[in-house]
Amino acid sequence: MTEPVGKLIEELKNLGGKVEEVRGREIYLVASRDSLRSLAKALYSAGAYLKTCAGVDERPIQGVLSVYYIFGLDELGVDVILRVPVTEEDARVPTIVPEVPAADWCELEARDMIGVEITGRPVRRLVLPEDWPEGVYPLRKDFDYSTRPLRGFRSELPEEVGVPLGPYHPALHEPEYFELYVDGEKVVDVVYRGFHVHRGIEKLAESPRFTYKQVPFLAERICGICGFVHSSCYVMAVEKAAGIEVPERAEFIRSIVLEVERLHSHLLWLGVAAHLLGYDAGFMHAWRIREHTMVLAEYLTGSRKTYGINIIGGVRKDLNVDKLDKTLKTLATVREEFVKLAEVMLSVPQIRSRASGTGVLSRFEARALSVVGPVARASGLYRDVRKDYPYFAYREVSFKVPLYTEGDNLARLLVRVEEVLESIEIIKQLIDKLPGGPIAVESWDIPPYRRAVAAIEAPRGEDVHFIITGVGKPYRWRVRAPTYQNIPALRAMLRGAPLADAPLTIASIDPCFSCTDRVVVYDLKTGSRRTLRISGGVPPCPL
Amino acid sequence: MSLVKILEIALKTGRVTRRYPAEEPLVTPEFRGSIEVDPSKCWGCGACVKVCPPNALTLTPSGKSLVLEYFVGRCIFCGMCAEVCPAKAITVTKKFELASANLRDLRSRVVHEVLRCSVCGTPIAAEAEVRAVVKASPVSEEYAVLCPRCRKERFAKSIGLRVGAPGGGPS
Amino acid sequence: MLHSLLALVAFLAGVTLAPVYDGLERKLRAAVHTRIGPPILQTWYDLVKLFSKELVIPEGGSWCALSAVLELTALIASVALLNYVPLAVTSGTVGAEVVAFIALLSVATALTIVRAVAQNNVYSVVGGFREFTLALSSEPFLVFSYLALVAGGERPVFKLSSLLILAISSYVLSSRIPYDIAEAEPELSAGVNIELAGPLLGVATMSTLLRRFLAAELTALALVLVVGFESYQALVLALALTPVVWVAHALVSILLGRTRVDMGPKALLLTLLPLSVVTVVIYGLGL
Amino acid sequence: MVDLARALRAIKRSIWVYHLNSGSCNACDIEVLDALTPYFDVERFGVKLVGSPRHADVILFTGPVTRESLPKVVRALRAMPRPRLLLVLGSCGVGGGIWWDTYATTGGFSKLEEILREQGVEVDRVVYVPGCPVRPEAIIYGILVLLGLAEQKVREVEVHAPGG
Repeated sequence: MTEPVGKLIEELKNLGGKVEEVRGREIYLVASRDSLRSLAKALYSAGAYLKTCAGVDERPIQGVLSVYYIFGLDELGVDVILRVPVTEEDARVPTIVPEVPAADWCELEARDMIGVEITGRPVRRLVLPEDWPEGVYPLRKDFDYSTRPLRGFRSELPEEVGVPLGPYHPALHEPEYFELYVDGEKVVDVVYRGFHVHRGIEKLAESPRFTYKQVPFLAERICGICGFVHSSCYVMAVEKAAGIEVPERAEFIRSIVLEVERLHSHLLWLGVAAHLLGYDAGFMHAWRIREHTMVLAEYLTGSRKTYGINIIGGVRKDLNVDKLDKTLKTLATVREEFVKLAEVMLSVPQIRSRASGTGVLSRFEARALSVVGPVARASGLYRDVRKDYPYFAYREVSFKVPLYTEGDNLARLLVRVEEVLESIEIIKQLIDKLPGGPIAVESWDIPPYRRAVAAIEAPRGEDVHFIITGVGKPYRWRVRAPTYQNIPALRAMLRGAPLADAPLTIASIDPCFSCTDRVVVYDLKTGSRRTLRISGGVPPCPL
Repeated sequence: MSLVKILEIALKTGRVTRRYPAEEPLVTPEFRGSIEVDPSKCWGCGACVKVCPPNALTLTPSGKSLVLEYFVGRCIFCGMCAEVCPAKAITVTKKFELASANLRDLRSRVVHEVLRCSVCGTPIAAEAEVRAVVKASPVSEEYAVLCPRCRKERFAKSIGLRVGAPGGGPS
Repeated sequence: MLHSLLALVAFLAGVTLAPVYDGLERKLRAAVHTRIGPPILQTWYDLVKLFSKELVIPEGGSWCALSAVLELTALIASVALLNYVPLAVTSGTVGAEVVAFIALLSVATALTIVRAVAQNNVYSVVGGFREFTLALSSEPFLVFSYLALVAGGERPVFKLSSLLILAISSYVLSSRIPYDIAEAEPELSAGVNIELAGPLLGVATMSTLLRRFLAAELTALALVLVVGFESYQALVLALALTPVVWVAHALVSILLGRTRVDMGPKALLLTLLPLSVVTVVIYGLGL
Repeated sequence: MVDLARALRAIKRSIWVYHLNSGSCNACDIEVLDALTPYFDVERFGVKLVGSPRHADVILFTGPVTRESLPKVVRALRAMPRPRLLLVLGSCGVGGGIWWDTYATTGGFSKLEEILREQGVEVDRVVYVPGCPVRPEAIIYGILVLLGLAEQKVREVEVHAPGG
């Protein structure tokens, strides 16, 4: 434990935190709800950012409901996890939003899912559908995962969704929407509504249907674009919790596939961004180049998407000379073609003029909102899990983290363009250094009630998985996808900006799948409601 | 004026479209398509059913038989079933042309005869599984056709122990 | 009589060929995208399908249907008139045909906006508004340059600069990228067409195609007139040049992205207004 | 009454599709988009992605129908003119997918079909396309099967394991 970390822990102890456990780079503290806010404040002023919070029903093991707050201190490379236990009868915790704005969503989610009331802030339902019955909390252990409470079928949409098309957009997208409040042509506020993609994944993983072995396949389906990130993050969390040593070769293979996934994802985004700006040639060419990476992914893993090669303790598919050869060839092609395309795209006048100076997120706001990934890096925040908390084989490679300070849509675009090139270099280095040996451990044992936090740099930013191990399956598995962290930043980007920039700005955070979404526009002056269909925008890597 | 370069790129690249279905699809040798269960090899043991994440494979008793059903409509094409199958009865094919106008055609079944305990008649397992067990291990046929309870009883008797009351099962 | 017959033949060719030219455009776009693209007749297939569908009157009711049909009628009439003008009108005069042509074109634009607003859908209303701003910033210049070319007499520099204005403003008339903002698919779904289905959508599609045909033929005709051809020589040449101009328009649209509703009209005004002033000065100088 | 054969003939050369996502993971959705791009280019069959269900001849349906999306899905389907032709894509849509029995989903298209019937929204023809995700060629093949331009290859199979 380094000195600054020790000092911080001392300070936290003085504020009422009790050290429960120190495991590797994770420090677990338990705190009462009275000391929560001062602890959160101290952590935030020490440079921490909130990775996520999670409600856990710990009644069967400790007789309490707990809320976990996971703080990352990226400069020190450690995580501080605060646990606040409350009794079922008096299930209340104070909000930490005034100290830590990034806690907005996860507090509401904990309220929805395990029924802990959050005091001191306005609350609303976030994740569960509006017709979900009161007092039924899916993540409580006494709730059966397959219960489908009677449906008060709403054949009509709520009034504000006045357009008959429902929240659906032309170019692919998920059914989500934002509400934009405008004063004339200026955006005043933004509220995200939706979670149409809530499929009950966290609950399903702890249901009788699943075992540790099967969850990677479930994790991969959290998101069809960055699924491998999720399965990697899950296995990493379990391996960390159980102390399983993964063979080096497996770590390299995982890293290679993660970067291949980043390539496909960034190329996909660039294509969609071009399409949103009416430049379809850019879309077609970006996706043509992307197709090389899709074919490569299938050749390496057996599937174009949802690769299905992650297992606890390693991977299922080895790489041979042919595959490595094909990978290098594909990378050369992609690199050559991508450089040319990027030059062309950036010379299209409409792309330049509509991306620069729009959707600005300042460095200060970026930090306050704990944004991650290209969104953070475009706002001058040097934050990349691959550097801050090196995992798998990323210690073995050198690469540049693109950093821009403008914080506008163009900066986010340029970050991604550079990352494509960096990813290609990373894969080349990994192949160069690929060690021999087995690709998975022979057998493993996972003791129950161990905890671990794992983080991986997804194409959209930091993906966090928190696990409490159980018997044969996770006791609690919390997933925080990067978009979950970035969507609230849209408020800062859109507020005060012209309405016309909203589509691109929403797409610029690469919300899981950038596609079009609907926006409900409230005119505060006249009180009237308009509905605008805009492009870009969609949900957090859905849960 | 580098935006005109897109024409240069297009000219150099030509047309990349695969004329599927007239031409071969863009499938690599590693692709995992739907699975096939070889009924002559399948034991009906259910190892695949236990590992299948979406429950696309199910093993259900139906009358005198045990039915292994594969519903490709829910399959996630992970291939774990083929990996765990002790009889190597499952192969992962490259088939992806699975479109169907009804759900019925997406189901395939292997029907196993159920072996009943030769003493009390309780269903034990699929006949094929029992045969495989007999073949693989030195369990005598005499024991293999008994349910666990009767097997225990007979074993106890054979080594001269009395279990439970005379004529009754173990308590 | 002969003139009218010739104009009629030209008009029929135009109406039949517009969807084919569109097919050509789609094929060209596909080629730039490195893909095969649809058959050349694809747009005809689309239209035939749309007209074979059941007639559904959209939410906006008969107003919407009526304006869509009237808009197409106005456009058909203007195509016919456009072909008639070089035959009937002697150079240097503005006849009733010219005035009628201009009036019909403006009526068609107005009807698009009526149709958009009548659909009673937010997206189509926004699309209609966008159409309006675009029309405001380009159509006056189209009229100005067209009149200048028809009635400008022997002033080569003046004609050339009018041709430039006409080329730009007729491109805007074709509602292609970057100026397709009224029906921008990713932003407004289908904007002004959102509630239309079946035959009415076919009518609206045909209107768009005829606008594109007009835009191409206008430019081609202007080019021919500037070079010095007259009467049916001019007409035949212009008709032959139309697909060339159409393809040129297509190419421009393939290379560019979509403008923003507040940027596009402004940029247009900033280009066309000074250009028109210069043109008037040139006229004054007698060049 | 809808004359299905006639309707299918009418759209043989011009198939306008609308993509409807009922809470899928995006993998099928990006494959739908991918089918438009150079390597697969569904436009060569006259397939065009449209922005409104009113313009659609066929709906490409993805996702397990989450509880939250259900009313909106019903509404979008209702906006589609008859005949309603659907291509249900991916293991979520076809069989509910890996989350077929959770509290937050409805369990795929077969359950949705019941609800649609209750709501008086009739569907004229459905073709199911399994895949996780459906690859672009599978989507193309599905469209051809829907239009009757390709033979369905899968059949229900029931084989008895050889007896001892």
